[in-house]
Amino acid sequence: MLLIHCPYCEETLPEAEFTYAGQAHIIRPENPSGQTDDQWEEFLFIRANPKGPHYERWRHFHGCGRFFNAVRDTVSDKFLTTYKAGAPRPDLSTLLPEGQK
Amino acid sequence: MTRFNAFSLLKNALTGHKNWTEQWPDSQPKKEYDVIIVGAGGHGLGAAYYLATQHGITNVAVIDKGWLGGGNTGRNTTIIRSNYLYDESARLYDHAVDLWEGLSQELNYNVMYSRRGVLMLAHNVHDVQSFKRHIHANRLNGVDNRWLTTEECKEYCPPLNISQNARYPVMGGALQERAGTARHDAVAWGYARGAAMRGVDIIQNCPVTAIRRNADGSVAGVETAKGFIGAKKVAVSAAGHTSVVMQTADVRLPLESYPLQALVSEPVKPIFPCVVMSNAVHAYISQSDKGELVIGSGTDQYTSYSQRGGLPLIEHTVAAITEVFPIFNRMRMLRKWGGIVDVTPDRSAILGKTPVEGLYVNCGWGTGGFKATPGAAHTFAWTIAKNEPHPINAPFTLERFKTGRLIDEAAAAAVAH
Amino acid sequence: MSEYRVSGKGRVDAARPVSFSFDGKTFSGLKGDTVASALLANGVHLMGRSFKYHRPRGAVAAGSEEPNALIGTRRGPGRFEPNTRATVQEIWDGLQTNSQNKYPSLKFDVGAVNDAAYMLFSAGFYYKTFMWPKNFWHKVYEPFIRAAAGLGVSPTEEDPDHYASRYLHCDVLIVGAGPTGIAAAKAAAVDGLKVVLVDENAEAGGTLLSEPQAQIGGKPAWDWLASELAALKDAGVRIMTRTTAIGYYHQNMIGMVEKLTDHLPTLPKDTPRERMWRVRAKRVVLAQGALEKPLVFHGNDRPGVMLAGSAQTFLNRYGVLVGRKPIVLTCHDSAWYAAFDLSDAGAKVQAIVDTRESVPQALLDGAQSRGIPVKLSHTASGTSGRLRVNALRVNTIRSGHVEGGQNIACDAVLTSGGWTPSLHLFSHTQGKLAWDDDKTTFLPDVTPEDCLIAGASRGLWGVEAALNDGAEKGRESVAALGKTGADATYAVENDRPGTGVTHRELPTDLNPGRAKAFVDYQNDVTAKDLRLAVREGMRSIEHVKRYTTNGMATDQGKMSNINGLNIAADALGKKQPQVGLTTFRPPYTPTSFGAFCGYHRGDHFEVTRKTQIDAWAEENGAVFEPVGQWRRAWYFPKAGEDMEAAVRRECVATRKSVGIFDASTLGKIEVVGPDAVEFMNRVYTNPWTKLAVGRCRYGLLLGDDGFIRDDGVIARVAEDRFHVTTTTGGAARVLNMMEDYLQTEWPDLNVWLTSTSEQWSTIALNGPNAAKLLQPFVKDLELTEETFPHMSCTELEVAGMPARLWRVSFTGEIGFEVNVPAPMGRKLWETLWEAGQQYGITAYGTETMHVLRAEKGYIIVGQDTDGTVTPDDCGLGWAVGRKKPDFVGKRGLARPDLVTKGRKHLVGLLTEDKSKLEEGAQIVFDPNQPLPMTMVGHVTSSYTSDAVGQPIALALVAGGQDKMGETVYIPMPDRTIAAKITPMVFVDPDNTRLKI
Amino acid sequence: MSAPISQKAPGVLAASTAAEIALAAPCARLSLRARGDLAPLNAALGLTLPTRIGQVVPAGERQVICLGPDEWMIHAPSDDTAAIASACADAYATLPHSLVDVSAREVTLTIKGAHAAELLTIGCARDIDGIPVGEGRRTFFDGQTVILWRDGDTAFRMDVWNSFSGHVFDLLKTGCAELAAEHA
Repeated sequence: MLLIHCPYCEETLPEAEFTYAGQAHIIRPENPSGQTDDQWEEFLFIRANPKGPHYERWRHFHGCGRFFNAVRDTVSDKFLTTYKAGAPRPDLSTLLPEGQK
Repeated sequence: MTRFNAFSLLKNALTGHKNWTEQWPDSQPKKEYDVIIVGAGGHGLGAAYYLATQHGITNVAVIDKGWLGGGNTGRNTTIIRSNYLYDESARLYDHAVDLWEGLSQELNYNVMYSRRGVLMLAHNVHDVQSFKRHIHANRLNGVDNRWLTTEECKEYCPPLNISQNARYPVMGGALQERAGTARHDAVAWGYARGAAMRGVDIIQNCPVTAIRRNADGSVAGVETAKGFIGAKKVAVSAAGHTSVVMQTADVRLPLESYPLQALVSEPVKPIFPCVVMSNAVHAYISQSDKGELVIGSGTDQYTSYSQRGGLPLIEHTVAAITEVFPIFNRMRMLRKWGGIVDVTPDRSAILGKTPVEGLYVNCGWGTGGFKATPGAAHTFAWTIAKNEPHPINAPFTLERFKTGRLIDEAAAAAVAH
Repeated sequence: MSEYRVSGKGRVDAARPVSFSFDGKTFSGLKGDTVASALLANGVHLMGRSFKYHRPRGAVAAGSEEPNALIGTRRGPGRFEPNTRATVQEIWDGLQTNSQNKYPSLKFDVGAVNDAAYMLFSAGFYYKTFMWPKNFWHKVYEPFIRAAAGLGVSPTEEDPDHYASRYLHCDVLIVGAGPTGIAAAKAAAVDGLKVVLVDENAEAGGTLLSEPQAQIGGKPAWDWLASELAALKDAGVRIMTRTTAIGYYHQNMIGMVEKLTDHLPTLPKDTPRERMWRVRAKRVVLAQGALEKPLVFHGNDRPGVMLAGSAQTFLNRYGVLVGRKPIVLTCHDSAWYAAFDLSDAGAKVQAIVDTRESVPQALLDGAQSRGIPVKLSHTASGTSGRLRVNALRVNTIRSGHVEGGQNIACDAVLTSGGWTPSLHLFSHTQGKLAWDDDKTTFLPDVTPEDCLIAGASRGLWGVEAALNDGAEKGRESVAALGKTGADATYAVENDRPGTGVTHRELPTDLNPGRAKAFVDYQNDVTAKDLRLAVREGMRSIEHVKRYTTNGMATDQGKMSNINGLNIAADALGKKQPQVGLTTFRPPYTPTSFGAFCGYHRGDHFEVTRKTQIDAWAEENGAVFEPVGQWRRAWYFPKAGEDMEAAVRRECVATRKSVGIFDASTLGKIEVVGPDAVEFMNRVYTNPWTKLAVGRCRYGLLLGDDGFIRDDGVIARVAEDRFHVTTTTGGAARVLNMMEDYLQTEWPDLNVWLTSTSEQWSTIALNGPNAAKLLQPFVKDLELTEETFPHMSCTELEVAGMPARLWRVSFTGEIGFEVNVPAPMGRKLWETLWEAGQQYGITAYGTETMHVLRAEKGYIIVGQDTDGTVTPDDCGLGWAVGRKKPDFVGKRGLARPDLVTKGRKHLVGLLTEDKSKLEEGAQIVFDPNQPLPMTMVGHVTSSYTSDAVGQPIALALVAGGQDKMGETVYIPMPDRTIAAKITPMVFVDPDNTRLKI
Repeated sequence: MSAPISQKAPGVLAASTAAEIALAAPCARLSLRARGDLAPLNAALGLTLPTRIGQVVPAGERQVICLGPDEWMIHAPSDDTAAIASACADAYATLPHSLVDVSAREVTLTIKGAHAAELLTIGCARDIDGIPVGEGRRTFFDGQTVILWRDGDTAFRMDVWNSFSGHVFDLLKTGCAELAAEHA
């Protein structure tokens, strides 16, 4: 069971309180009807699925109820950081320990 | 290579087994191949085998980052069935079962396909409606699957608890008698031996770092830990790692990789005659020929390549098993392990050509990969050889996610109301 | 006192005899004995049979790594487990045990014929045969193989015990309470840190229990142990024995299983059998010690052949001599000490056979002073004896050459191949291992977790080294927490740090191709099998393991992995690390399913949600159905009624007069805020701006893929307040989806969502008399067409209770839904029930609700739709506000395949022969086509309908809406049924019945 | 079939030497949601809404806990509901917000006794010691969302939705007996 830091509660808590919500920073277009089929497929289905740092969303479901973002290494499952929804996407180079950049 | 049979076994037994030869050589890469298959699991090795036997293409290499059969092939719960709802799925999986039934003889390698029957339990009215829908569709598709009453379920699988006071009472089940299990390692080894016999190179411990493309965009070959290897065609069959490999060819897929866990109990004398699946409680169980109860769990909620699942999921799975089979509560778990499954939005595979000329992909099997092995490999080989879809794999295109023409087995199992 | 029990030795209680049974025979042991030590005290070595060859086997070890001595254990009805380790199970008065995998008896087992044919059953033999004739595999071979496999037999009764689980958070967790762990705990026990020390054994102490001769800081080991443990307890350290750390999970979560009752003669009340501890530790120290390696030689599995260290444990911890005339066979110093201890305890040690040319002088002196013959540069090439070893064949090694052997009589052979660090939990952390050439073993390298590994588990031998390393690692752990650990250095006298060499198979003068030199005892894997696997092209240890099953027995390779690796590496001519080590997988030792289930069995497997009216339904004979987490009243049979009869009665009564239905499980969401209407416009397909306060509207929810997700009636309670209802199963999902869009996509909207699903009990009244029944309970509101038309809502008092009253209908009859604060639900229900008697009010369940809505053509999301259905597909196009710039699903609806011709449409079906269709039945246009048929749809709902006068059905049919009146066919196993496509509404298409 | 917890009379439901579980008397429970300058609501409620998640502010017979960045739960005497509602309604114009009466949605179980905190560890994944006395948290108990108030070292309150309360109570009751046996 993972340990997750909720950026709203400012506590590090067991995964049991959280639900995973998929890849982060996929913005729903302002005007979906203006999207091509390709663009809409991209929005709905295409995912990075990286082996390594992954920008993803979690919800503190049993806690404050907030959706927030995280960067987690999908190989070690360790969180590099978590941050509030709407906050800018952090630069990986500031997160990775030396040698892994 | 020695042919396997009772006689050769006896002969070797008398000579201290000194004369068995290796089942496949540990090949080093050539400069170029007609076809390179990335991923030496059952699907990749099988595709190589059928390229050689069905299409006469033997200048083939199967390349793996680790040991052959070390991925999901060797990590799954070996359930084989074909009673899927949609015509497309039913055809593909039933084609696989047809091949499963003759595979030991075909490969001269006993993969122990065990036609012991797969029973899917219905625990609520919605399950009943959904399973009957499957059964009728299967019947009209010529696919074996029939309804059992609660009592018939108990008769077919005596350890089952059919008390109607159970939290999840058994309201009946769908039985595919033709379905069953097989020895997973033997499938990889048998295909490897069969392919190697026909000249296919199996290159292990050689990670593919990138797919290289020509100026015109078509496939040129693969970059590997052992250098560049040229190929006219590259076929990726890398399960959980497919996204990573395809990314290097600028092909982005509707895939996510999740950790999936499974476990076995200590071995006991035969007590469990068939395979039972209970989707409502998320439990899958059979008993191996060695005597272990083989139990499948669900995926963790988050994507991961760690091959390491959490404890809560295992706790739930075991609780689910003892809910349906209370007599196993004092049995002991011997070991549990994890795999990585690549999942598509409609829970059906992607099997065929890609936007890149000469690049083919076989992925997105989720938890259904093992049962499809011979069928997927056989039709994939066709597509690689002829550069066109096989009638059976034609619907499993990448385009469907654009048009919305999904093969949504997950949705068909539908949401409770 | 039996001839093998040494008085004054061991930690067992000589004053407390305990009697138990083994294979029906009663034996006597002492309190503190395990089944193995007690049997050995009675001179019994034969305890089991092996998996494949059914060879007679005795205990090789004294702990949880035991591969051979597996027994069935029973405590009366329902309390039986197979494959229990005799070396772990503590005895108690009345314990029943039995041997396994033998027929008819342990002494004479017909299965042993396999042993004669062992050359046939070589590694992977079954991959090479049993293929002809084809159908024989299923009918003959496999049943034979299966029957032969397995060890014990499965339990067959329900388990009467209960199990528990807890979460535990601590600063430092130390796994293993040997000298290393104890020293680590002592160092860490500072500044009120929460320190937990666990050990799988019945008592803490580890090696110290087997090495009483050691003097720590001048104190005898056992005195030191007692005082240290007391001190630790005083310091607040939580010491947990009989507790196994089974697995190391993400971010320092360790699963531990505590055994609470298996050692007790009587079961205490309210005490679980086992408890799963889910521990979250800030730092972890792994001090699991090391495991002794068996030697690999012909006949090394004969009962009486066991590990020297284990013999030492049986003597010092249990006061049992494993033999009176033991012989020692070793390549490591440690076995010499075992010889000395046994000799000092009165055994006549026949010889110490050591493969090494020279050993430390101290050992030679020790042997000489005890008159033990020493044979250096010697090996062993076999054993004899049928059910118990009676001789060891010993050979001289001269310049690498093995000379003809001599048999030395003995009643036990104590072997040592050196020691292997326990790296199991370390490996669970995905920690890396490093190969150590001198020690020819893997040692821990780096781990991603906040974890240290100490003592013998990182290759340090001897008590002193263990203590000092433990202390250091304890200090390091608390230093990482910003604390200073207690300082301590330990000096130990009579310590026994040893060295040795490593062998693969022992050198022999016999044909190795014929040798039965076992590596994995339980699975009967021999050195020959491993070499064969390599010969056949298995180059990785993973392949060798899977091909031979080496290391896959219930000891999980504790006895066999390293020997197997050394032999495979030799066969491949590679270094061990190039061949690799098979990963250790949880659990550390086999763990009962019950411990994983914890409290989640029976009624508590999963929560069962019940409404406030559920109890009334139960008292009134309702039959229930599970719907998601809820249980709902399905139907209310009267005496003698089956489901069909009950449902028909409920339907007729409702359409004729009035029916009452518990709709409380519907999801409810209060949407509040200035932007409430804008939010509703974006989420639901319908337009909401024009919906007046006090009015309701049917709402349809899609996913952004354009497919139907949920639906429900929605009331506008105020300008900026909506009362949304969802399906029962959809409640949580829909709220989560709404929060997702609101928080992630539209954070600018001033609107909030609150779940009120359980704030309200919802009672539905339907039928021509519904208004008449309800009117007396609602003052100041006239229930007329004018004052309170269909799809109205208001807040008022109903029967004196604050309520939200809706005029809605899911039946096609005049309908009301009364929402009152949940706990008042039953009172209102009973009030209406009372008053309804004059109208013959009828309580109905979900099945009747389904029939009535189907007759009226209302869909059920999840039954008539399946996640691939669009609004147009099921005739709900009218509910889509196409003029809205956007709503969830609008773009998805425009995807090519969702606008293509010939999609499946939801339509009505009436069978020509008036038979009732089966839900899920498939539909074809041409009934005479061959298999596989082209299916054009399926029956989603089907019911007997008195209102219609014949069974009705809803079905998805390709192009159905353009095929009204046409005939389709439903091929069933016995016959093909013809049905006519009709509109979905079967009853009262012009809604006259909805009018008061 | 026993009646749902919400229909039982307030008082002790289960007790052992380890801990005691009681049903608290019904009270007003109001879910308050708002963003921005909270002054108007503070004035309306006659208290200062806490802004750190988990913080509890008592004010006379009223008690507010902060559950999220824009979410509070107000507990008050049952007859106080109307007063709170109208006071907030007056503030609505200046500070739009959401006030929803959920008094009937859940019940409150009080958990007291020497081993109360330990009892909670059978279902709470989080570290109970991480909740200071006088604060609370919305958290997880055996799969269900609950609000856990810590009134003292060995005194807690747990708010549970009606339909989950039976399940949660049965588990607590089992733990109660288990702990008593363990510490006997």
